[in-house]
Amino acid sequence: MTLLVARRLTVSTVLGGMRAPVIRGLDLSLAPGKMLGLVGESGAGKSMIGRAIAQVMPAGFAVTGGLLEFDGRDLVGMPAAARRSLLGRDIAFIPQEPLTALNPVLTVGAQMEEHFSHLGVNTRAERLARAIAALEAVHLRDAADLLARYPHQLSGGMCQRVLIAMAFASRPRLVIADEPTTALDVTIQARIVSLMAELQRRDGTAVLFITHDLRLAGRICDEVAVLYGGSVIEQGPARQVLETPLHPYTRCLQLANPALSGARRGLYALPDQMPGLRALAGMQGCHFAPRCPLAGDECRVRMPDLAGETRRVACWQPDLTAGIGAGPAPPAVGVRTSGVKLVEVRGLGKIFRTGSVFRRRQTRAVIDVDFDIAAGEFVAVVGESGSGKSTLGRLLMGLERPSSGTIRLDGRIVSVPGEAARRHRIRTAQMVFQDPQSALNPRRRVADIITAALEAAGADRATRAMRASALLAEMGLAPEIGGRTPSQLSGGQRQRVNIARAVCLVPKLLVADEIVSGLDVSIQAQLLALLQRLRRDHAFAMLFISHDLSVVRHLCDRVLVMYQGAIVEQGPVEQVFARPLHAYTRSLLAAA
Amino acid sequence: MIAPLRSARVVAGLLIVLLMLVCALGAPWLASHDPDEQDLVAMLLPAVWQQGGDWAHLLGTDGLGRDVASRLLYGARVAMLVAGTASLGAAVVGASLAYVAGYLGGWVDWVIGRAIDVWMSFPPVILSLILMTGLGTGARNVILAIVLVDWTRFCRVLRAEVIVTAHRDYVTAARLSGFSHVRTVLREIVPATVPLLVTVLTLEMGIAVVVEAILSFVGLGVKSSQIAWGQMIADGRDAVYQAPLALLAPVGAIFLAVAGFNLLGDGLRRSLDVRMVEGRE
Amino acid sequence: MVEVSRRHVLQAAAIAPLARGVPVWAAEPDGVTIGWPSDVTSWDPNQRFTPDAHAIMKAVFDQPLDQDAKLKLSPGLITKWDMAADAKSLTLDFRDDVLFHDGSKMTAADFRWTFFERIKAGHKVDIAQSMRKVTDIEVVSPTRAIMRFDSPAPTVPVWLAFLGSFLVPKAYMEKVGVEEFARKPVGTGPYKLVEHQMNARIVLERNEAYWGPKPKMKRVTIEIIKDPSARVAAVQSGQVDITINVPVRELTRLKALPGLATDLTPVTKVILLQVRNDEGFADQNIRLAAHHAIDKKALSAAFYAGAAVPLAVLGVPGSPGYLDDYKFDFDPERARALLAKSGYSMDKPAKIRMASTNGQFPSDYDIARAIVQMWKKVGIEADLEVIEYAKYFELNRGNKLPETTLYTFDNATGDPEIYTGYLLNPKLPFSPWKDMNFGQKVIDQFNVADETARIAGWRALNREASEMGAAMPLLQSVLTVVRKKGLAVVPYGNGWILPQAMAWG
Amino acid sequence: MILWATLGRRLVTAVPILCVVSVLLFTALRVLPVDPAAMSMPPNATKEEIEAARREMGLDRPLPEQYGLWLGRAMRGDFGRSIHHRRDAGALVRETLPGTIELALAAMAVSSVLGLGGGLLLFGLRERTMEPVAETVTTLMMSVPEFLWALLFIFVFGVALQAMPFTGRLDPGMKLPGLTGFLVLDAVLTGRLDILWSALVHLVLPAVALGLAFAPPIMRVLRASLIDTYHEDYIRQARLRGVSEGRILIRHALKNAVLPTLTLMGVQFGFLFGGSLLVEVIYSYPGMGNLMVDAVRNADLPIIQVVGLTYCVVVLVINSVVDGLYLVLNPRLRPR
Repeated sequence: MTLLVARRLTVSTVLGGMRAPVIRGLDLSLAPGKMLGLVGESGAGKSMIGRAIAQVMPAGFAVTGGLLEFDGRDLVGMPAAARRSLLGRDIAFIPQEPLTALNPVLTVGAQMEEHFSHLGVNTRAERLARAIAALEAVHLRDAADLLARYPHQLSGGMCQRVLIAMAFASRPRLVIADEPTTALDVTIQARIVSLMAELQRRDGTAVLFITHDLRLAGRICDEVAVLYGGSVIEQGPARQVLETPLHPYTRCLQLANPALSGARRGLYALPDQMPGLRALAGMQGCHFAPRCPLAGDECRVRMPDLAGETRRVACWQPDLTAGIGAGPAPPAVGVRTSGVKLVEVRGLGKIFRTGSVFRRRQTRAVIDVDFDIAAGEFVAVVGESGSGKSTLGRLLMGLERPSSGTIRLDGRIVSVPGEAARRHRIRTAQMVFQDPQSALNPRRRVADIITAALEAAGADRATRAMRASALLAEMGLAPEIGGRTPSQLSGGQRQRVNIARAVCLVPKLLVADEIVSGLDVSIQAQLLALLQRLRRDHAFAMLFISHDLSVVRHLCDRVLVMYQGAIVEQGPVEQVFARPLHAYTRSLLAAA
Repeated sequence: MIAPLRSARVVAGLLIVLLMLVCALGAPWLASHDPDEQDLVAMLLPAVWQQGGDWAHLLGTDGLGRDVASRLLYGARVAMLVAGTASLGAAVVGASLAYVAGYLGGWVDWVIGRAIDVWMSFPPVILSLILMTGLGTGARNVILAIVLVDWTRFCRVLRAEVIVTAHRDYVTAARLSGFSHVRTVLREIVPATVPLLVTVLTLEMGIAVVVEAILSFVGLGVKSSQIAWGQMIADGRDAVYQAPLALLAPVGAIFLAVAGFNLLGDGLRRSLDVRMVEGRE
Repeated sequence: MVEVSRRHVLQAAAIAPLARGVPVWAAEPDGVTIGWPSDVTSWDPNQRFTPDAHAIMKAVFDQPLDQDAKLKLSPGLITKWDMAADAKSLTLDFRDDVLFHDGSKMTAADFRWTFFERIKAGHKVDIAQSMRKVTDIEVVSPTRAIMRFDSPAPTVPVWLAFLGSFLVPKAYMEKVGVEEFARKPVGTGPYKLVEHQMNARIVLERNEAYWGPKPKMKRVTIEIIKDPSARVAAVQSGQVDITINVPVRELTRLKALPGLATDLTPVTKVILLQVRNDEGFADQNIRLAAHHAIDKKALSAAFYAGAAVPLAVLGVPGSPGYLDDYKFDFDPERARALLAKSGYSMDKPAKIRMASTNGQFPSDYDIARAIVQMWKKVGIEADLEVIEYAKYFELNRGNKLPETTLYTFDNATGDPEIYTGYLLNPKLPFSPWKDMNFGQKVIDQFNVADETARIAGWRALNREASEMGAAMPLLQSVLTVVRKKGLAVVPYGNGWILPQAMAWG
Repeated sequence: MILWATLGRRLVTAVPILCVVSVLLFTALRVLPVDPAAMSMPPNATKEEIEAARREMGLDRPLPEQYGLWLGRAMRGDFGRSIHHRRDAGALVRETLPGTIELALAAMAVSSVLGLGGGLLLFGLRERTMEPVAETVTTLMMSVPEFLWALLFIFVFGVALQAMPFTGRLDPGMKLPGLTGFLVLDAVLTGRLDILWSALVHLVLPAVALGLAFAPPIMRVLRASLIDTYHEDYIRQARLRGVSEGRILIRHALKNAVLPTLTLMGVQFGFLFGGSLLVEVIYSYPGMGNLMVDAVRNADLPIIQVVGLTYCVVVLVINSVVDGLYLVLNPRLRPR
C-alpha cells in the first residue's frame, strides 16, 4: 500500500522558447508512516517535488507529464477547492525558513486559530485549546502566552516548532519537510529533527524529508532517494544507501563529506557542478556521465533506468561504484607551522552600542579574547550564530575598531587608528567574504575584481592582466572567466574569484568567514582542496571561521571555540574534538 | 545603455522630451510670431479649426493679442531650462550629501538626516513660496528655490541606496584592497547608484516643470517679461470663456512635458531595475 | 470641440440653476448676493484707509458728513457744520435720532471718542493722521461738539467725509475692546453685520431702526471672490446677483445672456502712470517720449470696450480742472525723435523700471504689459514688476518706487486739488515726483483762496505737469457691473456700489 | 502603552525640528527687502511715527534678540499682528485652519480610496493584457499635478457643464453655524442638513482635484508591495495550509503590503497638505492657503511666519499619526 505515488512525473518550464524539464520521469512511492529522504544538491529538483504535490509552483512551471497521486487521488487534475481541503489537513508542509514562513503581522495565535478554523474547529475556545495542546506537543513552554506573541518575538527554533505544531495539528497522513533544519543553528537542528521523528512516530505520519545532507537523511529516514538533474538515480533503505552506495554520484557525495570522527581522509572533489536546466534539456545519456569518474561510452549515449527491487539504481555499471576511492591524502596537520607568531591578540573586546538617545543598548560581541596564530597555521573559530566569531574576524581586519585590547600583526600593533596601521594590516592580511553575491561588485569584470589591490597600488594595465591570468589559472578557472561579470558565474566560481582577490598580493594571513557554508558538498570539497593547494604553494596562515565542525577538522590545525563572545576553549583540533573540556564544546560536538 | 531603449516607455518619453527640447531650442525659428508681439485689435482670436480661426494664429491669441502657439513654444524654453538645471543642481547637492551621509554614517549621517527631517516637515509648495518671497522673482531664483527644496528628494532616496551598497562586502573589499575612501566611493558606490540617480533625476525634471508652473501661476515665478506656461495659465484664466485655448494650451503643454519625463523615468526605472521611486516621494 | 463646448456653455447657462441637483442659487426677493472683489480686513472702520471696502463700511457705519450726487459735502450724522474764521475750530451739530445697532443712542460723546479719544488712547487708526491737528473735541451737548485745532485746518470737513471717517460707539467699544469690535462691529449704518467669514462671505441684515431712508434689501450677502474669472462664473451661474470689476471684454458676452444686464460707467477715478523725476526718467525727453508712445485709444478699445475716455491731464472730463481743448497726442514718431535727441533708439533703448498691480482694477496688468510693448516699439525698454497695491506707499516712502508705476487714483470729489494737488505733491505719500520746483508750485496752489483763481491755477498746473512729463494720465476709469436684469442699482459718479441703493425692480 | 510612548517620542523630536524651522523662517524672512514697520502704517504717516513703530515692534534690535522676543511671545500664543489685516495673526490662522484641514482630510480620503482601490485593481490586472495599459494610465495620471486637475475640473464641471459650484465653501445666503470651523462637523452638530449638503457639494471639486493628484503613487506602491508580499514565504506557507486566495489577499497579504504604502501615504499627505494651497487659491476656498498667498503678496511677515509654522506643525502631526498607525499595524516595531 502506498500513500503517495509519482509515476514518470515530469515538471517543466520554458527556457528560451524551449521546454526544459526540471523533474523528468520521476518514480517515487511513499508508504504510510514511513519517512522518505529526498537527497540532492541544489538544482536537483528536490524542492519542486514538494511544490508539485501542492500544485503551488513558481510562475512558468507546470506538470507536463506522468502521474502524481495521493491516496489514490490524482493531485494534478484535482479541482483547486478539493486540493485546498487536502492541504493543511491530510498533507502538511514544514518550510525551510521558519522565520519568514509565519506572517509577521499576525500573532502566532491568530495563525494557529486560522488553521484550526480551516480544519473545521468551530468555537474559538476549542480552537485556542487545540492550539495550546499542539504547542505543548512540540515542547513549547508557556503555550498560552506564546499565542499572543508575534513571530519576530520568537527564535528561529521556536518558529519552526510552531510550524511543526501546525503541520502535525491535523494528524496529517503526509508531511513534506523541505530542508527544515538548514536555517537553524547546529545545536537546534538536532532537536528539531528528533522532534519531527517523535511526532511522526506518534501519529504514524508519512514524511517526505527533503535535504541536501546525505548523512542526515541516512540517519533519520527509513528510505532515501538520491536526485540528480531532476531524476532519482538511486533509492533504497537509508542505511544501505549511506553505507554502500550503488551510484557513483552517491558514492562521490559521501566521499566529499569530511568526517567528524575516525581517521582523517581526503575528500573526493567532483569536477564542475550539476549542469543547468538548459544543458540538461539537450543532454543524451546518463546526466551524471560528464562528471562521473567511471563513465563509459554507453553512459554517454543511453540514459539508464532506475532498476532494482529494494535497492534501485540508475546506472549502467553500479558494481564499479565501490571502487571509487577517496581523494589524495590530506596534508599532515601542524607540520608546516613555523612557530613564528604572525598574529597576537591580547585582551581584545568589542562592545556595540545601539539604540536611540532614549534607550541605549550595549552588546558585548567579543569579550577579552587572547590567542595567537603562527605563520602558516590554519586556525578555526567555531561557535553558533551570535557567538562573536564574525566580529572577531572583522576586528582582525580592522573593519571594526576594538573597544579594548590589542592586535599585533606580523610584529606590529594594528589595532590603532591611522593610515600606517591600515597599510600594514592590509599588506599582511586579507579577507575572503562569506557571501560572494555581496562580495563581488556585479558591475565589474572578474579580471578587474581580482587585481583590485594592484590597481590601488598603481600597477599598470599589463601587469594587472598578467597577474589576473596567473590568478585565474591558480584558482582553476578558465582564462575567459576574466572577462565575465560575477552574475555570469556559478556559485563555486564566484567563491574562487572571491578567494583570488584576497590572495592577489599573497598576504601572510587570510581571514575566511564561512566561505564554504551554503555551498553544495561537491563544490565545498573542490574549494577545500583549493585552499589546501594554495596553502602548500604560498604557506600563508588562515583564520577560518565556520560553524561546520567536520570542515574544520578537515582543514585546520587549531580551533578556538567561541561562546557568547568569549573563547571558551582552544587547542589543536584533534585534541579538542576528541576530548572537549568545555560543556559548550561538548554540546556542539554532540549536535554535529 | 542600449537596453533601456527597448522599453516603449523610454522611447515615448525620450521622443516627448526631444520634442520639448526642439521646441525650446528652435522656438525662434519655429514660432510664427514674436511671442511678445501684442495686437490690441486681434485679441482672443479663436484657434484655426474654430469658427473664425485664422492660419496666422494656429492656436488663436490671448488677452493681449499675442500668438498662443508662439508663446507656447517660447514657454518651453523656461520650462526646459528650469527642468534641466534645477534638477541637476538638486541632484548634485542631494547626491553629494547622500554619498557622504550614507558612506560615512555616524554623526555626519545624523546631521544630514535631521536636516532632511526639517525640510520634510515643510510641504514643498510652502517652502518654495517662502523661498521665492525671500529671493524675488526670476528664472535663476526659481532654479535656486527648486534646488533648495528638492535636494532632499535625492538625498533621501539615494542615501538609503548608498547605505545598502556601502554595507556590501565588495565595498569593504575595496578598502581592504587599499583604496582610499574617496576612491572607494567613486569606484564602488557611485556606479551602483547611477541608475537610481538617473531615474530620480528624470522624474525630478517633471517635478521642476510643475513647480516652475506653480510659482509662475501665483506670480512668484519667473519675471513677468519672461514667457512661462504658468503665467500663460494665469493670463488665460481671465478669458476662459472667450478663448479657452489660451488656458488649455499651456495646461496641455505642462502635462505633455511632465508626462514625457515621467514616462522616461518610469521606463528607466524598469529597465535599469531600480527599486520603486514614486513621482513625488 | 471647444466651439461645441462654448455653445454648450451658453445653453447650459440658461438652464443650469433650474436643472440638476444643484442647490438653487436664486436670491430671495428682498435679499441680494453681491460678488465682491476684496475682503474687509478689519471691521474697525477707523483703522485703515481701504477704498475697496469703503462701500461695505458705508453699509454698516455712517460718516459724519456725506457727499451728494455732485460730490459736494452734505449732511450725514452731522446736520450743520461751521468752520471758524481762523479755521482753528469747527462747531458741529448732530442728529438726535440715531441709534447704534445695539440700541444705544449716538451722541457727540461718540464723535469725541472716535476722532479724539481713540487717537489719544493709542489705538492704531489711520484717521489719527487726518486728525493730527485736533487738540480737543469739546462736547457741548449730546448733539453739539466743537473741534479745536492747533493750527488752521480748513480741510477737516472734507476729511470727515473721507475714507476711514465713520462713527463708532464709545460705550460698546470700551466694553468689548478693539479686537472684539473688529470682529463684531456695531455701527449706525443701514445694515448690521450678521456674519463674516474671512475671504469668503459677509452677511448683512437691514437695520430696521435706521434713521435714514430704509433700504429695500432685507438681507445682503457679499461673496468675496477675488478672482475676476470666478466672479464672472459666479454671476453667470446665478451664484451671485451682481458683481463688479469684471474684465470689460466679458461684458459683451454676458450682456447677450438672458437675464443678465451690464453697466459700464465712467467714474471719477483716473488711471495714470506715476513717474519719478530722477533716475531713468531724469531726462524730460524720455518722459515725454514715453507719454507720446502710449496709444490710449487702443488701450481703451482693447480693455474697456472704448468706454474709458483717454485723458490728457490729471482729471476727468466735466471736472473743473479738466482741459477739454488740450490734447496730448499718440505720436510714436515724435517719441522716437525725442529719444533720438537724448541719444536713444530702438537699438539702444532707454532702460527704465515699471511697476503695476495685478487685479487691483480691471485689466491693470494687461494695460501695463501693453504699454511696455508700445514703449518697446519706440526704444524704451521697461522692466515690469508686479506689486501689491499696499506696497505702493511703502515703496514710495522709501523712495524705492521704479521710474513709473501704473496707478489709479480715486477722487470722489472731482476737485482738481485732490487730483493734481495730491498726485503731484511731494509732501504727500502719493507722488514719486519729488522735484521741488514744480512741487512748491503745487503746494502754494493750496493756499489760493479765490475760487476762480484757484481753478485757473490748477488748470495751468495740470497742463504744465503733462507738458513736462511729470504725470502721464491715461484713461478715465470705468466701473463694470454685471447684474441680474431685475436688479436696479443707483449709480454713483464715484463708482460706489452700495447695498442700500439696490432694489429688485 | 507603546503607541503613546512612540507618539510621545515623535513629539519630543518634533520640538527641535520646529525650533529649527522657526529659526530658518525667521532669518529667511528678515532678509526680505521690506520694512514691516513702514508697511503697518497709513500712507500719510511721518518718518518719526514709523520709527516709533519700528522700535515698538522691536525691529531695531539685533536679530537673535528679535527672535527671542518673537519666540517668547509665540510661546504665549501671541504671533504678532498681521500687517495687512491689522489683526492677531494667531487668530487669523485659527479661523482659516479648519477649512484647510477639512479640505485636506477630504482629499486624503479621496486619495486613500482611489489609491488603495486603484492599487488593488492594478494588482488584479498583473500579468494580464490590460496591465501595460493600466500602468501607462497611472504614469500619465501622475503627470497631472493638483493645480492642473483643479483648473480642468473648473473648466469641465464648473464652466462647461455647470454641474458643480467652484467657489467658496457654502452657497450664498447660508449662515455658518460657526462652532468649530469644520463646516461638515458644524452642520451635523447643528442638524442643518442643507448646510451639510452645500458644504459637501462645495468640497467635491477641490477635494477630488487634490486627492487625485496624490493617488497614483499610492496605487503603484500598493501594487508593488502586494507583488513583493506574494513572493514571501508566509504567503506560500498559507497556501500550503489550504488557506483560500481571498483570505490570503485580505488577511495575509494586504495587512503586510499596506505597511510600505502607509509610509508613502505619510509623506504624500504632508505634500498634499501643502498642495491644498494652490487648490484653495484656484477655488477661492477660504483657508490657510489663501491667507498665505495674500500674506506672501503683501509681505505680511507675521502671517507668513505663523502660517509657515502651522504647515510644519500639521505635517509633523500627520507624520506622527501615520507613525502611530504604522506601529499599530506593524507588530515588528514593538519590542521583543
